[in-house]
Amino acid sequence: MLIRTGIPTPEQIEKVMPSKERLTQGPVAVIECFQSIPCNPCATSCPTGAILPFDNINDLPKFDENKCTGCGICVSSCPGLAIFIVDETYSESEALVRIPYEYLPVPEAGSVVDATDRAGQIVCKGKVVKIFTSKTQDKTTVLSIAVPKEYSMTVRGIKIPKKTETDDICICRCEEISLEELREVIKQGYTDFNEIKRKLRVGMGPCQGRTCRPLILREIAMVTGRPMEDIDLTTFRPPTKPIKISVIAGDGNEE
Amino acid sequence: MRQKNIKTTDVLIAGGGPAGLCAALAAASLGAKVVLIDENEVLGGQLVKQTHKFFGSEKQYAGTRGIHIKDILISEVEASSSIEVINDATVMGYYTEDGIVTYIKNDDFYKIKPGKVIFATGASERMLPFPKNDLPGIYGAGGVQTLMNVYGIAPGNNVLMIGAGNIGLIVSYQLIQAGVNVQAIVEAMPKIGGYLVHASKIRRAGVPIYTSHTIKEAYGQDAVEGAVIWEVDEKWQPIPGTEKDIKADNICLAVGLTPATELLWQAGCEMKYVPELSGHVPVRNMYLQTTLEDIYVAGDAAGVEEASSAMVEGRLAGYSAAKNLGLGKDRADALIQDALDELSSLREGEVGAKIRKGLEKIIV
Amino acid sequence: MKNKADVVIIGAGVHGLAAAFNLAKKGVKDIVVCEHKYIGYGATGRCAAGVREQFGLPLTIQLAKNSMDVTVNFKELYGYDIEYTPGGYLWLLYDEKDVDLWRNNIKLQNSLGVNSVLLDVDEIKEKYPYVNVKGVLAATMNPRDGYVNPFKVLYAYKEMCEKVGVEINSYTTVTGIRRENGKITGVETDKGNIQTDTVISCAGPYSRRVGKMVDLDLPVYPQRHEMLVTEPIKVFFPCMVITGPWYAFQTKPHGSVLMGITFPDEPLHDDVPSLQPASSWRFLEEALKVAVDIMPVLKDVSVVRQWGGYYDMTPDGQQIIGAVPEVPGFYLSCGWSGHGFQMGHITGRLLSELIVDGTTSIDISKSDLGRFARGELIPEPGIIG
Amino acid sequence: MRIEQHPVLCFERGNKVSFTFDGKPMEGYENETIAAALHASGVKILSYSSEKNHPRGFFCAIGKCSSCFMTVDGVPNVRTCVTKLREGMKVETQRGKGELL
Repeated sequence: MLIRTGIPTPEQIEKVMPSKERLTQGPVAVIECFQSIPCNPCATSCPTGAILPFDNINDLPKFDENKCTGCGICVSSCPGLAIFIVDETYSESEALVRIPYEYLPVPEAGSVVDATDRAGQIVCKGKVVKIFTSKTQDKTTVLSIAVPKEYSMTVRGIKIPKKTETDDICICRCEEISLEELREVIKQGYTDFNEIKRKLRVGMGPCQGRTCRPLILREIAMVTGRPMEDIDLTTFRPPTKPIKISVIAGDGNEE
Repeated sequence: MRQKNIKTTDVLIAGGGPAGLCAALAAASLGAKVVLIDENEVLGGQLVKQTHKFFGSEKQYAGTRGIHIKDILISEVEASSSIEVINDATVMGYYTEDGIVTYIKNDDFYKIKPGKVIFATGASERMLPFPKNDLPGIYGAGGVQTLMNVYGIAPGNNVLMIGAGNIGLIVSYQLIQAGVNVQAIVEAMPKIGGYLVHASKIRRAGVPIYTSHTIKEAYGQDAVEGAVIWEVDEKWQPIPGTEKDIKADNICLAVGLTPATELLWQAGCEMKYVPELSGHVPVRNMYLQTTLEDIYVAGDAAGVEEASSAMVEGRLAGYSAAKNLGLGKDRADALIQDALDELSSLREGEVGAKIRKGLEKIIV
Repeated sequence: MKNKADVVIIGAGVHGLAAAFNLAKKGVKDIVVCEHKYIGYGATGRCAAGVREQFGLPLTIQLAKNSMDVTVNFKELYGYDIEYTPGGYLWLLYDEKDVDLWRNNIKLQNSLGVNSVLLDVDEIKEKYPYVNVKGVLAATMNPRDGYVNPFKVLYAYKEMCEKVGVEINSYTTVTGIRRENGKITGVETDKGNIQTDTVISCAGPYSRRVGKMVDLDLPVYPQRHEMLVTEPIKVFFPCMVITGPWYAFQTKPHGSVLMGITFPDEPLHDDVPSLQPASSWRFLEEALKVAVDIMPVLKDVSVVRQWGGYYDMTPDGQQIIGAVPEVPGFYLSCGWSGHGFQMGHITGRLLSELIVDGTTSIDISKSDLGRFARGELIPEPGIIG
Repeated sequence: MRIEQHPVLCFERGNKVSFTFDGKPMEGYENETIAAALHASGVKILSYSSEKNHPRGFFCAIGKCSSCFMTVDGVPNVRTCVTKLREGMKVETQRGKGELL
């Protein structure tokens, strides 16, 4: 029971679920507010009148799904973070769930996160498609998460995978790239030394790869199974050591 | 400021360590005008830091301490009127399109056009990835040696040494000599890599050597305060439950060297990864001439080896470069043959097997 | 690798990938991109990363403006941050003739919706106090010009392409283009052949090579240009500062300073062995000499790297885009002569329109290959260097 | 932390030099690098990295990494492991990227 566990029951969810038909027509709000408390920003913020004006401030929201455009303004307006937008038309296999988010770190657009249910349990992976932030949202970030369609009514939160201790292992001292970050881009499919350099800036810093090059080479070999001999290094260019501009060009007052 | 004039010389040697010094002497002995550029104030490269007596034979100054071999070589170089030493200077670039080498010294930028170049640029230290490896107090062995043997400053009070190759063993010994407490030596391999006489010296001083152990993590707030080490199995997998906590305010990394070949890459020499030679090295003929005819290589830059063979390689490269400039026709071949013979005898034994295997892959 | 495709694109720089992505968006199904090295190996990955609208020809301005619209809105359009930093290009003018030329350019730019202005010396001093104004008469400035991270652009297109099913083959060298009765029938590569009737060459400095595969003598010649970069410092100048042949600007958010200089005596090549030429000591000396002259405060910064890349130069310094009547099915985007990176977005779109709809939303007929034979060159007065 | 006695080496330290570190007066010797002199006085943190704000100390000792960047006499990004100490130098911990203006 909600009052004991804090988790809405399936029956409660059932009551606020948009109709099947409405779900086929694009994004729509799902208002998971089940307790009468004196609060109405959802209704006052709704630009289309889909959330009907309250007669009494203690009312539960009344919702006209056909008026809802899925704009999402209510998501960041709801002080209880109880409103979500579900779009089951996002793609063949995926639905988009818009979730209010007030934690750090904010995930990066394009990153894959763990999608969680109303109990905070990880149920599947989700891809962060878009991040909405604006002044009017007053720091309530709204995340669009693409999840497998069958989880559109389950996923209500995310967890960013906790960085393991490999995050503390420094590979590139100049650009401060950890083993974790290196492994992440290799996992994304960037296995060419040059691509990794351009993704992470490893080897572009003042030491020009002196310390990180052998470590990265070893990591690429380990992950891809390619022998070290077959892995092309990035090019070596002058100067061999950082050189102050004034050493070559004076200080601008000469000549 | 940049200098307008472009200097010329017969042979330019980048790096004044054992290989570079010997290359300079050899080329000059055949009549070449030599310019030797070195990064440090005092020539000698790693010899400057080597307070122990050398192995090898008389020809490679066996029984003499590295720091004294350096003195001998420097005085010979200084006595030669055809060698110009430019110390405290850094070679910045090799520009293949016109064969010009740039260097800086005293905040001036110079250009030099040599007939032949010998890159005797040595090796750079490897890093080791482990959690918190960028804490202050975690230094490379080169840095520790510089602090200790050049400036007379102890790197810490309690040192944890990572690596039981020759460098790890020698630096540990030097630390003990300097009155620093070495807590332990940790080596991931099941065997001690360096000479066992060095290892025994250190064990006699009461320092434990943990083979098949690796560093799990370092810890400390603003600087290193210690590390946890653990045992690894034969597949390099750590064995949980074997952790040991070692307090140390300095962790010294002596996990190997890799040839310093930036200038050879820049020049466009053909390079190849040869694990037995510790990294990418230039493809060359037996006379140490690379795939670019005016460029030679010697010493650790050609593959990480001992200082004794670096000296002989330096001589070989010096004689070969001079010979190809048309110098010393009457003597060059005999001297080159001597150097080749010396190298083969140094590499003959058990410890030379790896080097021999590596050389087979790289010499064309 | 697919052995059959609707379109094969040669070159995975920004032009090749943008064309592939736009074609896919317009519904073309099988698109294959072949790149002889890795993505962005050529000019895109070595470029100065500037984007601007300040040009002197209506067509170039129009292309630049439309491309800039994509740059500015890239994140909203596609969800990728490409580090677009609108700091403006501050173009320092030292000569009355240049001031007159640019006054006219600005008029033209303004009439086409570009908000460039001419600054007098006092305004320069006030807004850019670290710039040495000795000898400067005026400067142009367009606030929308700026910096974009070329790697972020490349990888954004790569990932978008992959999402819409484009096949990108790295380390795949196109060795020939097959034709029957003059029409293209396929592409030969070192990894196998691909049947297709449509080929787009986005091969940058190697365009001439690709042209030869279909018996075209493309007047597109590789010319080396050089750059250097410093260690990062806290960002203090947001704009690209240009004196004509020399330019410098600071990357955001990273903070390193990029500089380049153009040598008029740098030779044009027929072909080059690789697209990563070495850079010269002369460049290092000359570029830095100007640097401390124009911005003395840079003297304490250290250079960490110099490198070279190739422009794909044409006789009038202008691009060749569009179809080639002599070779049905063969399309070009090349000869950008140094301002190609920023034009990738719009060219990709125009090529997709041309191939799918047969017509383009911007009239590009004047920048066709035929203009060289017709003698109708279109030199651009707003080229750097 | 200076080694006063050594069984093999003897150190010729030259003249004493005064300098300041973050405003505090310090002493070192001529011919010593800034980083070595600081190390001898027990200073291990030379800079803080710009992205992750990690403390950074002496590392490569040959001027080829970015670990020892400090601000010296107002100039940022000075490689203190290869820059010799001079009388009256003002040495400061560098936090993040150097500032020119």
